[in-house]
This record gives sequence, C-alpha cells and structure tokens, in this order.
Amino acid sequence: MEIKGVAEKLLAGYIVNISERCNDIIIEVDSRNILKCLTILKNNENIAFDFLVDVVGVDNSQYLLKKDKAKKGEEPAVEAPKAPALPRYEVVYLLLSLQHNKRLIVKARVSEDNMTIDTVTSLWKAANWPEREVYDMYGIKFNGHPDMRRLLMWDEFKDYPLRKDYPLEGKGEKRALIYE
Amino acid sequence: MIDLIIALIKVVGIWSFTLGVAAVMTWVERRGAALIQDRPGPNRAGLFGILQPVCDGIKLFTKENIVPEKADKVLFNLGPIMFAIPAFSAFAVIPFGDRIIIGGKEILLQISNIDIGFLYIVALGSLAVYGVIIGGWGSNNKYSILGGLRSTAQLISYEVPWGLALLGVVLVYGTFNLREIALAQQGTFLGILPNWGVFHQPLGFILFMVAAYAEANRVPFDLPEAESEIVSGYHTEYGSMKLGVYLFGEYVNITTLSALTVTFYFGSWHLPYINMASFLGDGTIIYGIASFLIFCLKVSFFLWLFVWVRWTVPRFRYDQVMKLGWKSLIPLALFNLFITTLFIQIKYYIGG
Amino acid sequence: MAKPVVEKKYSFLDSIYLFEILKGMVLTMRHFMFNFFASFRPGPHTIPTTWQYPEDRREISPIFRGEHMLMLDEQGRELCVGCGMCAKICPAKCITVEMAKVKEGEESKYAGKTHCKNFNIDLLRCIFCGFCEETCPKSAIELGQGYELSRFTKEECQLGKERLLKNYHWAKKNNKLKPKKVEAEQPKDKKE
Amino acid sequence: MNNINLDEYIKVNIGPSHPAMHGTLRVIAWTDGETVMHCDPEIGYLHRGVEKLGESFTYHQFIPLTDRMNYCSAINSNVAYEAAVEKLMGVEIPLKAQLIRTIMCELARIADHQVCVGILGVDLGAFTPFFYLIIQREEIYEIFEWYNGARLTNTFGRIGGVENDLPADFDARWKELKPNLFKSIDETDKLLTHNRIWMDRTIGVSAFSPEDALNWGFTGPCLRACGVKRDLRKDEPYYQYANFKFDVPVGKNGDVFDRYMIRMQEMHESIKIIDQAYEMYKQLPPDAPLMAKVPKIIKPPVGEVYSSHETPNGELGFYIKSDGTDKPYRIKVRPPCYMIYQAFPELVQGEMIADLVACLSSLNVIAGELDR
Repeated sequence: MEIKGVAEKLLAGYIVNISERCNDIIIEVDSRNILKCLTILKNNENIAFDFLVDVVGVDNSQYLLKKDKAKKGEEPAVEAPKAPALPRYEVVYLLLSLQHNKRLIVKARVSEDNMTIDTVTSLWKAANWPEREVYDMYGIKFNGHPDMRRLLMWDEFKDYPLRKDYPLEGKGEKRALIYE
Repeated sequence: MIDLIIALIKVVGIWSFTLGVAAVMTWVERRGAALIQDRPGPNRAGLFGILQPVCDGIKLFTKENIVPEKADKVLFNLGPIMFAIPAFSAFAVIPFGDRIIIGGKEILLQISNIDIGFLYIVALGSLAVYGVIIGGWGSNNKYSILGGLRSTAQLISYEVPWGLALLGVVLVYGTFNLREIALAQQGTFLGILPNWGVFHQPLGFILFMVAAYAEANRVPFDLPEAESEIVSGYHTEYGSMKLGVYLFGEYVNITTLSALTVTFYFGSWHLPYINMASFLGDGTIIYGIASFLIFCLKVSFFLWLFVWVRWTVPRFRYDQVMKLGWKSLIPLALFNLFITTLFIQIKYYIGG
Repeated sequence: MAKPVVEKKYSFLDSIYLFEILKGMVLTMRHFMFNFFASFRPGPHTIPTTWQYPEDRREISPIFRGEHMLMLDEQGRELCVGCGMCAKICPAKCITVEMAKVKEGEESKYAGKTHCKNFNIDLLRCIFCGFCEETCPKSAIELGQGYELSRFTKEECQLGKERLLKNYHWAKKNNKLKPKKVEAEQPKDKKE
Repeated sequence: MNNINLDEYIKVNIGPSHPAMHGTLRVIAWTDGETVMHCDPEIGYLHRGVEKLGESFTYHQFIPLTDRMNYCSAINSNVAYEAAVEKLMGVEIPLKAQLIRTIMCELARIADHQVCVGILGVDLGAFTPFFYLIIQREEIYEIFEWYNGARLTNTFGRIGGVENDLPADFDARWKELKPNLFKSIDETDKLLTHNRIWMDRTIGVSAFSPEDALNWGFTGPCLRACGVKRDLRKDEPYYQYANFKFDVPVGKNGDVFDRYMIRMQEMHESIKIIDQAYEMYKQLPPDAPLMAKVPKIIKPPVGEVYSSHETPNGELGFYIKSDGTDKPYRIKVRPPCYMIYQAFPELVQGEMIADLVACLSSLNVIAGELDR
C-alpha cells in the first residue's frame, strides 16, 4: 500500500515496528521522537495526515498474559507476574488524512520509569483533552501541554483508574466536598 | 358619604376583577400553550382544568417561605410588593365602561377620573422597574442581579417609545384624560372607518404594542427571566407566595396593558358603527353593563394575543433588544409624533 | 483564532420582523384551532398525541422489554432448570439463581431434571437489555409487558420467584405473552 | 486568554444543574457584564467508567453500555460498536442485516436531529417547534419498540448481524410517518428559519473557520457547517451507503444558523436514504439470513482496530484492542462531541451569555457521550 511505503520512507530511522491489520497501518515509533514523527507526517504533502482523530492510552501490563494464566489455570502454583518485555504504557495516535482519505495509527511506548511524552497540542489543538484524559487515566505526563489537569476524575483523586492494577470497584475513594 | 361608598365598591370590584383575570390568565396561558403545542395541558382540576389556578394558589400559599441566608432581608421582602403595587394601581384611571345614572347621580365606570390620567399611567409604568431591580439585588444571586439589570435597562429603554407612541394619541384627541379619549373614539373617521385610535395612529399602535410586550417582560422580550440563560432571572431565589406575587403581578401587568391598548387604540367600550348609547339609552344600567362587557371582550382579545405571540416567537438577545429600542423604535416614534403634529397643523389651517 | 465575521444579509420581508411573525402566528393558530375543537370530543383520548395515562393506555409492543416473568409450559410446569446462563450473561449482574435437583414426587411441577430453588432479579440494577431472554436455553425467562415499575421500598424491587411466576400468570390471563415464542415452540397453545 | 486578568470579571457558574445544560455539564464563565470573556468547561459529572467496565465485560455485554452513551440515538452507537468488533473479527454481515441497520440508524439520526433542533429552539425561547418535532420522534420510537421492544436504550443488533427482521407493520408505519415528518420539519422551518429574531440570534453567532474546525478535531454537522464536506457515509462508505443517492449538506460560516440548517437538511437526506434502503430491502427474500456466522462466544483474534461510523453528532470511533480472550483488552471510545466541546472556550469567547447557551445547544453536546 502506498501510504505504508511513503510513511516508511519518511520515518526511516524512527520506526520501531510497522504492521498492517484490517486495513489499518500501525506504525510504532520511539516515544522520544513522537513529536518529530508526527510533524513529518502532518506536514508532508504526499500523505498529509492533518487530522488528529484521537489519542489513546493503553496499559500493556497484562497484555497477552492471560493466555498463560489460562494454561496454568489448573495448576494452583502461585505465579509471579511476568514483567512485560516492552515498556508498560502505550500512547496511540489515530491520524486521518482528509486529502487522501487514509487512516494511520501511530504508537509510542512509554516506560514506567519515565512517564512522560511530548505533547502534540502544538500540531493539533484537538489533542488537548485526549491528552489530559490519558494523563487522568494512566498518569502519563505530556511535556509542554498547556493545561495538564485531571479531566474526568476530580482534582483530589490520587489513583489512575484505567491502569490494570486498579480494581474495577475502586478503592473506596470518596470525594470530599469543599465549599468556597 | 355615598361617593365614598361607591368609590369603595368600585375599588374592591376592580381589584377583585383584575385578580380574577390574572388567575384565569395563568390557566389560559397554560392551556393555550398546550393546545398550540398539540397537547392538552392542565385538564384535571375542574371542567377543562379551570380550577388549576386555585390549586396553584393553594400550593404557593402552603409552601415554605424561604429567605436566603445572605440575602438582604428588607429588600428581598420589599421586591414583590414594589412589583405588584404599580401593576394594580395603574388600573385606577382606566375607564372600563361608560356611565350609569341612578337617581340623577352619575356613576362613572372608572375608579377615578383624573385629568392627568395619561401621566399617571406613564409614571406608574416606570415604577414597576423598582420591584424587579430590588428583588434581583436583594436576592444576592448572580443570575438574579443579571436578570434585574437586564430588566432595568429594558424597561427604561422601552418606556420612551411607549410614552412617545401614546403621545400621538394624546395629540390626536387633545386630552390627557382617559375618559375623554375613550369618549372621543365614537363615530366614524374618514366616513368609513371607526373613529378609533388605531386608524388614526397605525404606526403608533404597532410601536405601542411592541413596547408593551417589552414592558410586560413577555416573549420575545422575556430576557429578565430567560429560563434557559439565567435560570429565572430576578425571581430565581423566590419561593412560596412571594414568587406567586411576582407571577401574579406579571399577569396583572398584562391585563393593565391590554386595557390601555383598548382604551387608547380600540375605542374602549364603543362598538364600530353602532352608537349604543342611542338605542340602549345613555346612563341606564343595561347600557353600563353592555359597555363593560364590550370592553372586557376587547381586552380578552389582547390578553390572548399576549399568549399567542409568546408561543410563536423566539427570544431576543440583550443587545438586540437595546438596539431595537433605541435605533428603531424611538426614531420611529419620533417620526410618528412629527407626522401627527404635521397633520394636526394642516387640519388646523384648513379647517379653521 | 480570529473568528470569521459573518455578514448578515436579510431580504426586506425578513428584516421587518412582523411579516414572518404573522406567518408563524397563523401556523400556531391552525394548530390551536384543531386541538381546541378536538378537546371537546368525548372520552379521555381527545388530543391525538397525548394519552391520559391511567384511564387510557397506549398499546405497547408485543415484544416489549418490561418486567420479567418465569415461564411455565402448557402443562403448568416450570421451565427453568436453574442453569444460571442468564446470571452469567447479564451485564448488570442483577440475577441470582440457585439450582436444585427435583425431588421425588415433584416431577409434575418442573419440566427439567433440575429446577431453580431461588430466582431473584434486582429491578434496581436491571437495565432491560433482554440478554437473559435471548440466552436462556429453555426460554424460561421472558421480559413481559409490565412497565409500571415504581415501588415504595427497596425490598419490593427484588423480584423473587413468586413474583416472577405471578407476572407470568397475569400475562397469560391477559393474553400478553410474546407471540413468536407461542407460535414457534408451543403450537398447542393456539387451541386454548 | 492568558493576558487577561480574570479577577476583574464576574464569575458565573453555569451548571451542572441549570435549565439550559444538556445533562450534567458545567461551564464556569467569566463575564464582563453580559459578555463572556473566558470560560472553562468542566466535564466528568456523568463519568461512569464505561471503558474500565468494558474491560471486564464480554464483547456482547458491552452493547448495552453503548446505548447509554448517546441516548438520543442509541442505535447509532450500537451499530458503530458492533461494526468495530466485526472489523476486528473480519466478519462481513449479510445484506439484509446491513439494510436493517441502515434503516434503523437513519431513523435514529432523524430522532437525534429532531431533539437537537428542538432543544436549540427551546434554549432560544421558541418552545413550540420542539413539540412539533418531538411528537414525530415518538412515532420513530414506536417503530423501535415494535422492532425489539425498547424505545430509548435499544440494545440494537448483535455482533454479526441483527436480532430481528423488520416488523410486519413497518411498511404501514413508515408510510404514515413520512408525511408527518416532512410536515413537522416544514413547520419548524416556517416558525424559525426566516424569523428575523431567530436569524439575529443565530447568524454569525460562534462562527468558526474550517481550518480551526479541523485543527480542533470537529466532525459531523459542526464540521460541515464550517464548509468542509466530510461525511463518513460518503467518504468511507460502509454497508450500502455507496449505492444510495443522497447529498451532504454543507454550510458556510460554521455559525449556529448553519448548524441548525445542516441538521434540518440532513433529516430530509435521511428520509431519502431510508426510502432507498427499504426499496432494496423489499427485493430480498423474506428468509434471507440476518446473522453472519459468528461463534456464540466471541473471541476475536489478537490485534487492535479502529473503526468509526458517522453518527448524528459526527465521527464515533471505537479503538478496540483484543488479546484473544472473550473480553476486550482495551476499549477506547472516541465520542464526537468530546472533540467539539473542547473548543467551546474559543467558540464562545466574546459572545454573550445568551449566545453561550445557543452555541452549546447547537453543538449537541450530550453528557452521556462526553463523559462515557
């Protein structure tokens, strides 16, 4: 596919991994280079991914671990949680080129040690709230974001609810009402 | 002494009449709105829901009377009173019928026939704004104060075209006395039309109506209580009967304005082309009642018009109201006044 | 970020306010007249779009997803075998089922070899998605036509087995069982 | 926004319970008299953790949750989600199911636009058109009810197809509904469109340039109002949309009036689509399959997918990451009004409080979809 080839050429040296599935091209780049890569993708005339659809955060700590568990299910041995080989978090940028009517998924992995990544609000204002949401839900900080506050959860909330180790029922947090 | 008793009867009668009309109007408004919008509206209390206002009244009376903690208590309580009094008082000078002569004693169907009736009405109209601004200020609420400010600006702005439009009528009939204005509207004008103010002053009538809607805070000028913007405007914090007084005052206001419209522009108690006094007999009781009924009929049409317009049009924006008032209505009203004086002068030179 | 400035161009008729407002008033008056005369009609359902609720009720769909019921077969035996499939699929986790074996001498009461000892639906949690009905291998649970779900206490919102069976009897009496099931699986019902 | 001192202005808190707020939205506005100098929308009052819940639900169990996102047009959300899972599994649903989905989606789109236009009228003080529109929406809901038994939260469709055939009386109902729909739209048009008060209130209010709109991630009617012709039904046609003839209405200024006009015209287009889809549906044999062959317990292959549909508000996308089990590893919803609402401070800056309300209604921000 043309987009795949062009993108591969443009991002030569940055790409960690490239794959295709269900007509979606998924490019993985290093989190340090994300702003550069997206700038190239946006400004290049041949592909011009000028529309940011969404920014998604993913916690990969249990990805594909469950299968092992199921196999071991019968044995009651206490399994130590396997440390995933890849960095734990993933920030996924869903891009769209209005000119060429093509979509692209760009991924960057963020490790637990350094939970920061560059913001893309300078490229698309649309990244404002989605990035705040990723921060809210996973605790990944975006360098240079104009307004890095919690979005959906309240400001005094301590945890990051979409992490896999956060229980579904919550930890019993209650919102303290503070009157002005 | 007899004069005093008669005056008292008239005051009480008109007082209860306006209250009754206002109460029925709350029902008419809800039911009319419902029928316009393809739904039945309140239809459970009494026949066709006519007892709904009674239920509403009971509800409002039995609710807890809450004064917000940080409100200015004096002003908060004063607001509704200040709003209701001018609304009721304005009715004092409006003639609601011709006269009855009993035993040689002439009873005018009007509470007080004062010569400066016009000025009295205009003055009281300006007073109504205090109830709104005091209520809005006293509530200590941002929505209330916004509503109060909007209302003040609007009422003061529309006072001017309202008064100027009425001035045209005054010029035509040459008197400030409302009864004389009403009497002067008998007969025909230019041979074919009834001698009503609306045919002398068509532009003035339109200006007056628009300004009257603004004076009464009705759609399309209901910004002071625009529900979707500032909750309820100046009466956001009010509850129980204080809210009732505000709501009631609005309908009394509407009644007064409709009565004024009829008096100034629609020939008061006169029927077109028919001189009732001549075949029912001037001063008989039946004539008095008939004139009163005709007056009521005309007023009820204008009351319905208030409802009808309300459920048809959207609401203006604050700055657009101001623009319409100052840039369109006032110049037009002045123009109307100018044309009127011109015609009167021409008529004066030709005729006399 | 400067906002684009929009020029307003109005035709003369639009710009004088009154013409369009009068047109609108004619339209609302038409509606008013129609409904005004309609409201004098006898009976509670006068204005066509409004139902005067307690007196006249609208016809609801035969496959409406309302209050649940536990089904019986044509011999009056309980169909539920207590397998717990419904409890498993329920997205709101509102169903609790307790399975028990059918005791000797009670075979005439139950259709299967097992039955549900307890069956509880928490109406406060239920979202009426209809998945339980769809997944049940015996078609033993159905969402019926009851839509008046307000209760005075929390306890009343727990639909026990008795209540669910009562719902079934009510629906059968009023002929409100779902039509497609009756045709597809229980053709004998037609004779009744 | 940074160089103005907010302390100089009145701070007005609008919402979360305010007559003009659609659901639990909150806007804190700093106003200079009536003019909004800056505002800060605060969201999250209806945050129910749909994405977290989805990770513990099976793929089928997630469908009822999508009902509760955009409750004005639940069917569109259902279908968008199902399509995403089908794309992940590589399943092509049968033609009949496609057509039923199309018909139901377009009906839901009409219902959504009716609510949006009606509420816009109510917020600007014109109550009556709301009722004319909402009465016809009831008839649409009746069709839904006869289809699968629920009116608002439909839980429409299953992964791999739809659960029921169209009800037998659909033909009669649609024939009765169509002229009424036209009539109600026409009456709204008569009451509002050329009314000078309405035009003054809407034309030029919160106008937005197409560049800004794209930069902020606008989609749907709000983007088309700015003059960008983008409709996923045309540009990335799914189901049978490529075979239907319909126009994509485009505005010019991106103001409230254009958004209103686009929604009015889209209702007409939707009626056209339903007619064509129903013609196509009638030519199919009555026993044509409704479901593709999918296993009872859905376990999509490992991988991730992003799929989006054109819902009444814009592009509703689902990013699903599967780890091969019966539960999704991660579901991310891309609600259309989320992207639109974040531009709200820019949209209303310098307008009046009354315009803030008008702008909010015209964006059709729905709290359930916004907060998820």
